[in-house]
Amino acid sequence: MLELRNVSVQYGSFTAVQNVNIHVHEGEIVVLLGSNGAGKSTVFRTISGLNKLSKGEIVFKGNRIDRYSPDRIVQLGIVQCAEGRKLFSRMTVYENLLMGAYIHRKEKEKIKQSLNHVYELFPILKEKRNDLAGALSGGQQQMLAIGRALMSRPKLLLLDEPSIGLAPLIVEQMFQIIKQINKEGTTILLAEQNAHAALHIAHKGYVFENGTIAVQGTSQELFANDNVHKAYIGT
Amino acid sequence: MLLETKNLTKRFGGLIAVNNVNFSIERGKINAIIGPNGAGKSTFFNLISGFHKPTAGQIIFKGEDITHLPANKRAKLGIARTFQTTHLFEQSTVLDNVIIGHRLRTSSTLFDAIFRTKRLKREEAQCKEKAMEVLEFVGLTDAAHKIVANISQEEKKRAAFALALATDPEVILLDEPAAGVNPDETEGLEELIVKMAEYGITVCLIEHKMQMIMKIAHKIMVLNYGEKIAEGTPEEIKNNEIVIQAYLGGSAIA
Amino acid sequence: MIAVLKQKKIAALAILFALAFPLLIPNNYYLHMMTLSFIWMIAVYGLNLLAGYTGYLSLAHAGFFAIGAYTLAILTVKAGLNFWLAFFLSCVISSFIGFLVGLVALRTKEHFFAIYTLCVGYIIYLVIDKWDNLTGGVRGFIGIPSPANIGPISFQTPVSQYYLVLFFLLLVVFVMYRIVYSLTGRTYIAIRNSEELALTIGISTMKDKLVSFVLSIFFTSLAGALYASFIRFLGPDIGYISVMFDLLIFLLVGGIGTMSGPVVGTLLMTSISQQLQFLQDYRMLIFGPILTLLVIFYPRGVVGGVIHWKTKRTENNRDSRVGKISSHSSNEKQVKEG
Amino acid sequence: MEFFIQQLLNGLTVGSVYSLVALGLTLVYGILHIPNFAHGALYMMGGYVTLTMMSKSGLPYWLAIVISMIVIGTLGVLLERLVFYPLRDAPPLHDKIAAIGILLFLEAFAQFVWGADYQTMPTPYGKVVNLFGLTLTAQRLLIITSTIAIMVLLYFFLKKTFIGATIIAMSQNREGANLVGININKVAMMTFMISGSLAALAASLASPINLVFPGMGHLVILKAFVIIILGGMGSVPGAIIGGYILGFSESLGATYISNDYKDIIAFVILVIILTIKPTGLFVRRGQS
Repeated sequence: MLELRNVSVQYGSFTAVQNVNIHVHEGEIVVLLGSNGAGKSTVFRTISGLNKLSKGEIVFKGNRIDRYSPDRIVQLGIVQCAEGRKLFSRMTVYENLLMGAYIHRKEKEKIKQSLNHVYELFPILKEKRNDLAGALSGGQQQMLAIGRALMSRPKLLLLDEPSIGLAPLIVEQMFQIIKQINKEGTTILLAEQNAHAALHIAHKGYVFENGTIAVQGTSQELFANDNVHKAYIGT
Repeated sequence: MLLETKNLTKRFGGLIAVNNVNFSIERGKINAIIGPNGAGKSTFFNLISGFHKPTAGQIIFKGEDITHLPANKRAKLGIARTFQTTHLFEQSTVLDNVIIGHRLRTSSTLFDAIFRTKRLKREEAQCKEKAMEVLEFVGLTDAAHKIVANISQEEKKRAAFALALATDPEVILLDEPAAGVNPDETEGLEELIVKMAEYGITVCLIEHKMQMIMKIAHKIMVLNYGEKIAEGTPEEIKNNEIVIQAYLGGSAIA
Repeated sequence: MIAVLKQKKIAALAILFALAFPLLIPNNYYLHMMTLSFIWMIAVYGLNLLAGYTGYLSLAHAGFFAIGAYTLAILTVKAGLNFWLAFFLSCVISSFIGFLVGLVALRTKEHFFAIYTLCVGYIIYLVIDKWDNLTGGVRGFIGIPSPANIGPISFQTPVSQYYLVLFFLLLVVFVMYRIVYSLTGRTYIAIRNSEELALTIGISTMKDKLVSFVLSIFFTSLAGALYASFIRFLGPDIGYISVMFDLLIFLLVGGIGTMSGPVVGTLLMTSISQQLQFLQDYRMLIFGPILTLLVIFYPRGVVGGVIHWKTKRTENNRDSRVGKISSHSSNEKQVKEG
Repeated sequence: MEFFIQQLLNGLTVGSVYSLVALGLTLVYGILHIPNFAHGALYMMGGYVTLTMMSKSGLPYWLAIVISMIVIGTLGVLLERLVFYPLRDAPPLHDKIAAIGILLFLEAFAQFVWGADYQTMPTPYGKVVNLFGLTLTAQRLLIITSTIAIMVLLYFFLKKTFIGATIIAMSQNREGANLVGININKVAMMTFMISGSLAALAASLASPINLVFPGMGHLVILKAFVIIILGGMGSVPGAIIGGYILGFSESLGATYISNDYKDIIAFVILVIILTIKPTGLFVRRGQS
């Protein structure tokens, strides 16, 4: 479905990502592991068109998309729930969700359905629908960010560190919800530092180190890999 | 102890970022602050270094109340800090960046500059000497004349350390010193931090890389939602149930 | 080191040329234009100290140029003071007003600072324009004396005035040079780079910003006072925003934050102005777009561009040299990083 | 009392014009985070285009205003494309200087085309109306009512339509907006279009009372800056409220203090605000 071929990204003279190959099949959950600054977010930003790549190509459903603008990529069905959430903090929860459905703005019925779906996944958002996004707790903001991304009915959802800053109970909940979203038919590419939890729900993973992929394999393989265990799970 | 906070609290509007924290930085040791993102670590640092004014509580440095001192005066007393992202002047050489770090120990004025007095010459030499000294300490002597824009991320981190060290600090606050640095380079920075402590400079750091903290810290404080939930040696922290729950995540229990 | 020597050589040549200029080109018109350019250069150096080195873009400097000029006019003509005393006082008074403005202005940053100083500049213009008892308002201020004799030296001829202004210019450049290449200058650059970082390394930023602001105004008002005694007629227009923009263009074309930028930019732009004289009031039709295009495509300015090119070249040379000597170790490092 | 109310009405008139100008300025600031120093020049150009449409083409006042709004809006879009867009990643100093360059050019252009003279703009609404015992010219009434009408329209556009909401969304989080599929270039152009049109409208409404001349934008833009600092940079309601506050202060100040110094009032307010709060009033957290 999505394929990154020999992708390199450069910030000035600094190479943030080098020669990365990633393959995501339809219906999968794929996780990118790695510490802060290993290049995961850069890959995400590049897929979404926020960064331009310096080498390689990105192919989505057979079309090269690496020269597309971010809004066009959203229209193709690749939606990112970015690190730092990037909410509209002085809009209400409801307005944020509505903006998420921007590309379907002419289809009122569709928006309504998506809205109900998001409210089902995250009942708290329904409860708080008239509160300002900026007034929500960290966990609620994260849910809103995911909810907003779902409003556009993505085919491929990019989730950048959904567990960051969340209390443990909520982290678990979050991963359950991600699993559910995937079951309902959305392919998911996930970036995480919380390797343990992420590998539990993922089909396969890539471990980033210093801007390149150090290890890759199915979840089981990665679990069994000693180096991965040591470096990213920490026991 | 060298620096102590008493019931330190910071509110932003309705949000309590730091809640009633009592913490002491022990002289000559490596003190670490850990906690999940958004736990209030950075705010705590900003309170100690003078960038935020506390809502309540006190900060005591060597027995002196510094709660209301501005950042630059705290630096003069011997509290240095680094930032998560380095703010170095990219278009200038490493040496030129670091020289200014010793400015606070000099007293030459505009008058000295215009008339190029003996004092200025002496102090300029002194600053340069200090800069070379700290660059050697952090292992950047070879890179002294390189333009900052052309050195690696890790070298930039070292340069930022050097700049902080040039102020002749008693305590140095390091804000995620190893963020954005490769695993093998992290080890180098670890060694450098240990070296600082051995040299007699008290270290206090925020870090996400747990392995590193567990290896080098003498004392750890854990913050969660702005509150101190634990404090102790790495061993104690590793085995603390509350910490495991709050920090390492639900999956760690399972 | 070689680069520094080369710079000194160029500077010495430039000074020699400036000294010989009246002999080389004994034309009163050119002499007049050159003297006027020197005056602008002094003002641009003032702006450069603040905007280029300390990082605060003041839009009030034309106002302070005008304050310097009008104070000299008022003190000599209305108060009847001795010329040189008035000259000195006009710089001091302007600097003091600048000090008061700076106390508030320097608490603000970036946009706020620019907007605030723009407003200050406009207030200065309004006051000069409206307070006609003192300033002559729109009618202008006439009869300002030329510089008084110092001992046997008189400043009645264009040539002597040229040398007088040149003297002040060299003085300002000298002082600028001393400041920029001292701990004080480094302090200013540190503030421009990051005020937050400057604070954490113990720099009392407010104090340093204030000193640089006042000094910058001192230079600019000095230029104003020279202007008053050279042109000997003043209108409120010299405090108007368009003069501010002239100063900015000169600085930007030459290279903001460089030592020789003000000289290069002013000479270049005033000579282009000469070519475009037929446009008169409409020269901004050309200059406005130049300013905008410059910022978009060549923000370093002439001198800044040259310096950038040179540092890049020496950096490359150094790298290749280091590479040859210790190619082994650098290879090793690359492997590690890759 | 009657006199006082008369002054309030004057304040309402002046404040309306200020609010319109400040609205455009604050919208652009919200989207691009640049203080558009050239906004006053757009205002000036708006006055001239309306005047020219009326005098040269003989168009009626209203039609001339509409054309002027379109022309100046398009000019705004051009500036965004040609100048501010290429500078989007440049240091903050650059876009300010570039805006100044545009300002210089437009002023010289106006002087070149229309001359430096002060010109009057005729209006079909010159007669005096009596309203509840108060006398005012129909033009003033027109300024107040049409400004309020435009503000209501703008409110509905921003709050109730998807397209309008994209402006708000982008001003709150640029990347967030991009990531929900909003084309941020289009939004930026649209914002400049609105901003320019509002400036043209303000100038066209105010010109029959004031005059048209190349420097007519100077004071207005400075005051608009004071207003958006007063009301919060980037805030739409702030620009409206701030505009009226300044309008009232000026008309009361002109009556009770001195007519000569009423223009200084704005700057006094600015000095007071920035002395107390160097980052301006109503700075909100979480605005990126």
